[in-house]
Amino acid sequence: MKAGVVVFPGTNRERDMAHALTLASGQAPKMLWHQEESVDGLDLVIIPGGFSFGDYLRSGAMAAHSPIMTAVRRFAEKGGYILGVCNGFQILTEAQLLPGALLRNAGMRFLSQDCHLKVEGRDSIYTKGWSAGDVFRTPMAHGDGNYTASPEMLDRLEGEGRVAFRYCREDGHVQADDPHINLNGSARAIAGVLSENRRICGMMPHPENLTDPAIGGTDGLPLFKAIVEAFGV
Amino acid sequence: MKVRVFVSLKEGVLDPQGKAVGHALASLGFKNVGDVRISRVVDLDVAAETADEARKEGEAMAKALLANEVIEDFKVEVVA
Amino acid sequence: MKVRVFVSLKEGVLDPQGKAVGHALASLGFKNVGDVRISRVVDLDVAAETADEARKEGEAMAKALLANEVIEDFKVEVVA
Amino acid sequence: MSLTVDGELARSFGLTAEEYDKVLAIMGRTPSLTELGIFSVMWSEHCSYKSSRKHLKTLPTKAPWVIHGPGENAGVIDIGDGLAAVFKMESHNHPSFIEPYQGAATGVGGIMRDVFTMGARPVANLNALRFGDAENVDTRRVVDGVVRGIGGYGNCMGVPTVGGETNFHRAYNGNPLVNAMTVGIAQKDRIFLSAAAGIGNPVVYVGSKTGRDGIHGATMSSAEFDDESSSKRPTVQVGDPFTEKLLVEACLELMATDAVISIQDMGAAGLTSSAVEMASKGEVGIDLELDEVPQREANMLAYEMMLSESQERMLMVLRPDRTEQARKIFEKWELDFAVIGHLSDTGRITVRHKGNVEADIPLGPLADEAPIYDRPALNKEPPAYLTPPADPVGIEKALETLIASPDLASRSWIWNQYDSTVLGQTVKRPGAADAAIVRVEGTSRGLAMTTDCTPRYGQADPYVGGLQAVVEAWRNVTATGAQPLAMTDNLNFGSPENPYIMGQFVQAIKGMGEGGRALDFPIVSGNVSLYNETRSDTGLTSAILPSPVIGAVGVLDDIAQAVGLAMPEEGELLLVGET
Ligand SMILES: Nc1ncnc2c1ncn2[C@@H]1O[C@H](COP(=O)(O)OP(=O)(O)O)[C@@H](O)[C@H]1O
Repeated sequence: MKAGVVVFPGTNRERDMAHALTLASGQAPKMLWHQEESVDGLDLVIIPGGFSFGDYLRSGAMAAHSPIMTAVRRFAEKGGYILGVCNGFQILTEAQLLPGALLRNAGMRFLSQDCHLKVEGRDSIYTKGWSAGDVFRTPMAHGDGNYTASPEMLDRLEGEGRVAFRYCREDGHVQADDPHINLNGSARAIAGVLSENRRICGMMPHPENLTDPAIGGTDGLPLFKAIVEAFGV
Repeated sequence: MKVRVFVSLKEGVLDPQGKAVGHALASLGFKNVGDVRISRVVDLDVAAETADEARKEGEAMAKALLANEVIEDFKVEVVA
Repeated sequence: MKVRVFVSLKEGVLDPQGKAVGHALASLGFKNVGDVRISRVVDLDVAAETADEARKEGEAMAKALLANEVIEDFKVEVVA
Repeated sequence: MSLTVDGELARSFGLTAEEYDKVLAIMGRTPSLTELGIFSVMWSEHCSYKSSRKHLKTLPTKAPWVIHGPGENAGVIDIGDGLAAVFKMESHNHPSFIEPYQGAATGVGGIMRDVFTMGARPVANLNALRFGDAENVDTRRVVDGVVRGIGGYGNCMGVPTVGGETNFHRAYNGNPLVNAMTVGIAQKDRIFLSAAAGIGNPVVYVGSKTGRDGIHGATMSSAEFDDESSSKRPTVQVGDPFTEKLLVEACLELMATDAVISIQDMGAAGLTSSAVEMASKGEVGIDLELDEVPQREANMLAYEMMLSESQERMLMVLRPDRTEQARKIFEKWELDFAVIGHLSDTGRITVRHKGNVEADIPLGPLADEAPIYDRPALNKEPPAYLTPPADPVGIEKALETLIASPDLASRSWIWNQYDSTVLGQTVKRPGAADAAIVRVEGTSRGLAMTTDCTPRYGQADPYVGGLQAVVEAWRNVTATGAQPLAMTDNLNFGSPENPYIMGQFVQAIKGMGEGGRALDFPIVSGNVSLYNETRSDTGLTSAILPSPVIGAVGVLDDIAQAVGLAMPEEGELLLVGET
């Protein structure tokens, strides 16, 4: 598998992502500086977390216009696989490679804690390490994770099986209007979504931070294992 | 010239900040306050010959970066 | 009544947001842009009898919460 | 600004009459405004440690594993595998009361610069917070802003905030404590120091532009608060964590080359203290050309530029043949880079602006004749031990009261706002163990770290307060299974001009020294924050409780062996030690 991790000024979870990929595949990904103009030859492009350009205007807005995003858009048009986590998810929505937007958390505070996700999306390399309905634990760390989209778009996402992950209780119970379960107030408790062709995935929490038995557990590892399996080591 | 781009959430999009501020005002004892909405104003110095040119530049910048049209509307004014 | 509170950074106070947006606009090819400053507008529905009353309420809210007078200035307008 | 330089102006800059006389003697003439500004900040309590230096010297600072003790930007200890841990704690108490968000944020930014200035990548942040009475309305404002500010800066930098402590007491109404600690990791043979060297070498300014931020912050942090200070408010410094993130990456990239001879961050008293310190330590002179300084505002005076506390700036001396290479690195990170002067052999600092010499001061006397005070210290009789209450309220009620106390309540509301997992090395997050544990990347070893202080012990007996903070920190590190190695400290006290407070200070240091020596636990860096007092409308001053905060670092050889607080499913509960 040839994976590339995009680094913008202000990106700060690129090492975490590289670490998770290395654990899953035995191979370190390529780091891509935001001014590069091509992502050719890669199987998968990952946009990791952080505060690209400080997230000073809207999270992800400035990064979405970086030179590399032109290349990433071309890559997407050719059917390339792209995973955006946290700030990466925000960047993908700002670049309109994924629908919707991420607003300030409902409680107006940064949220750094473990949450539980229910796996829902069908037929994607990002979700097939689990079975539909599985629940896993993962850290989250964001200020703007409150997913929103028009009601029509939300219906469409659900109808097409493009909600990849939802916030839930440890036992799998989903309740969008419960701030203890749906911590950031996301519409329909959506934590991650897929593109129409299911090759682009964006999610807010950080499965990459729970992939190492020495660092708290491996609950997030299935995501990376499945990706590696899809492309071969 | 001074161009002001006014960016606000589209009607119907939930404004978590506005909501939180509304709550906070109520708990500070401001009981007469209803809806609260928060918007962003970007003031730019633009080197342009005419107001019209400045406005066009402002609109282009709003579309390109300053507003996210999925959730936001914008208005451009040439102030001076 | 509709009250609008306009909150901006005091002169001389660093505006990291404006600075970053200025950089980003330049690298998007907007070469005619000089200084960029970002401010906030809070729109409030206030139950008041007179415009004067509404303005007073707006000023009280700005002082109490909406503006941080150590680094920010504010202006209150009764819009309608 | 047309200010006449005289004793009165000197007084308003915080210099006493005797101190101003010394300035006149050194200069042999009336100093210029810029020169007076330089003397006043260099001789402020904050920069000169004039009340504390004599006592700090008594602390244990040596051990075979100590690479650099106090005196550098941060302490450096050997942690094996060719690596070093670099750490320090620093206060931002006064700014955090005036503007809690920015005060705390810039405090975190400042301490991180102290650590990466030495060539270390910051891997963990901690803090120690003291707020006023939890029932006090203003406490809410301060807690909210401080917590947001710490998170806002650290989260954006991508440095996990892994631990800290928080207490409430009415003595901190109007004077909260915000002490921030950063721990970094560096190659032990690639540590960068501030002593300048090489006559003629370029002095280079990098980072953000200079504005009129926080002028006289250093003198203010050495003066007690009164109601006037709200009107005298200096422009508050606004933190820009995005720029600091670029700065750390650019500095570390540059430090991987051989371009840097010496480097110093611009903290309190900005350009003045960094230039003076680099030149004094290197025993060279320094010529500055202020026209070259990147400026954010128009028409700044030399005086303003020399005293500005704009954040996210560094000063370096580079090898002349590497300057262009360095410039390219900073351009890539879109940071300002300017040669603003050269080292000279004159032993003086000269400052030129718009064709005029605005300052010309001999560095020797500026440093050597800085005032040092042996202030009178008195001790109060320690109060008698409390007798247990005659009428116990009953165990259930007692337990309820304890659990409901703000000092014991869960701190998750605070640490859930701090990114504690970024970098992917956090083994024990806040709440998980007595000390936080972060893996040393690429190894199976971990660093254990904690901050501790119990001011009410110090209030009863300052000596015990100092001693207890040290042993508590030592115990917290030990309890995770790690070997405690060294400490940093942040000594927060009231006015040293009050003999009883000076007595608290002296006794607390004695206690800390005693603890450190007994445990082979040296202090390798630290910070002193005095004049933590508020004056009420009636003119009465009240000081905070004596608060000698300790930050400690230890090493754990195998993180798989780390011990946390979670109760295992089975097993026995043992109590060790006397009750
Ligand atoms: N200001 C803070 N920032 C980060 N973590 C904190 C803060 N205050 C407390 N904590 C964390 O909360 C937990 C409990 O704190 P505390 O009650 O002081 O613990 P202890 O008494 O064991 O030192 C610890 O893990 C500590 O690191």
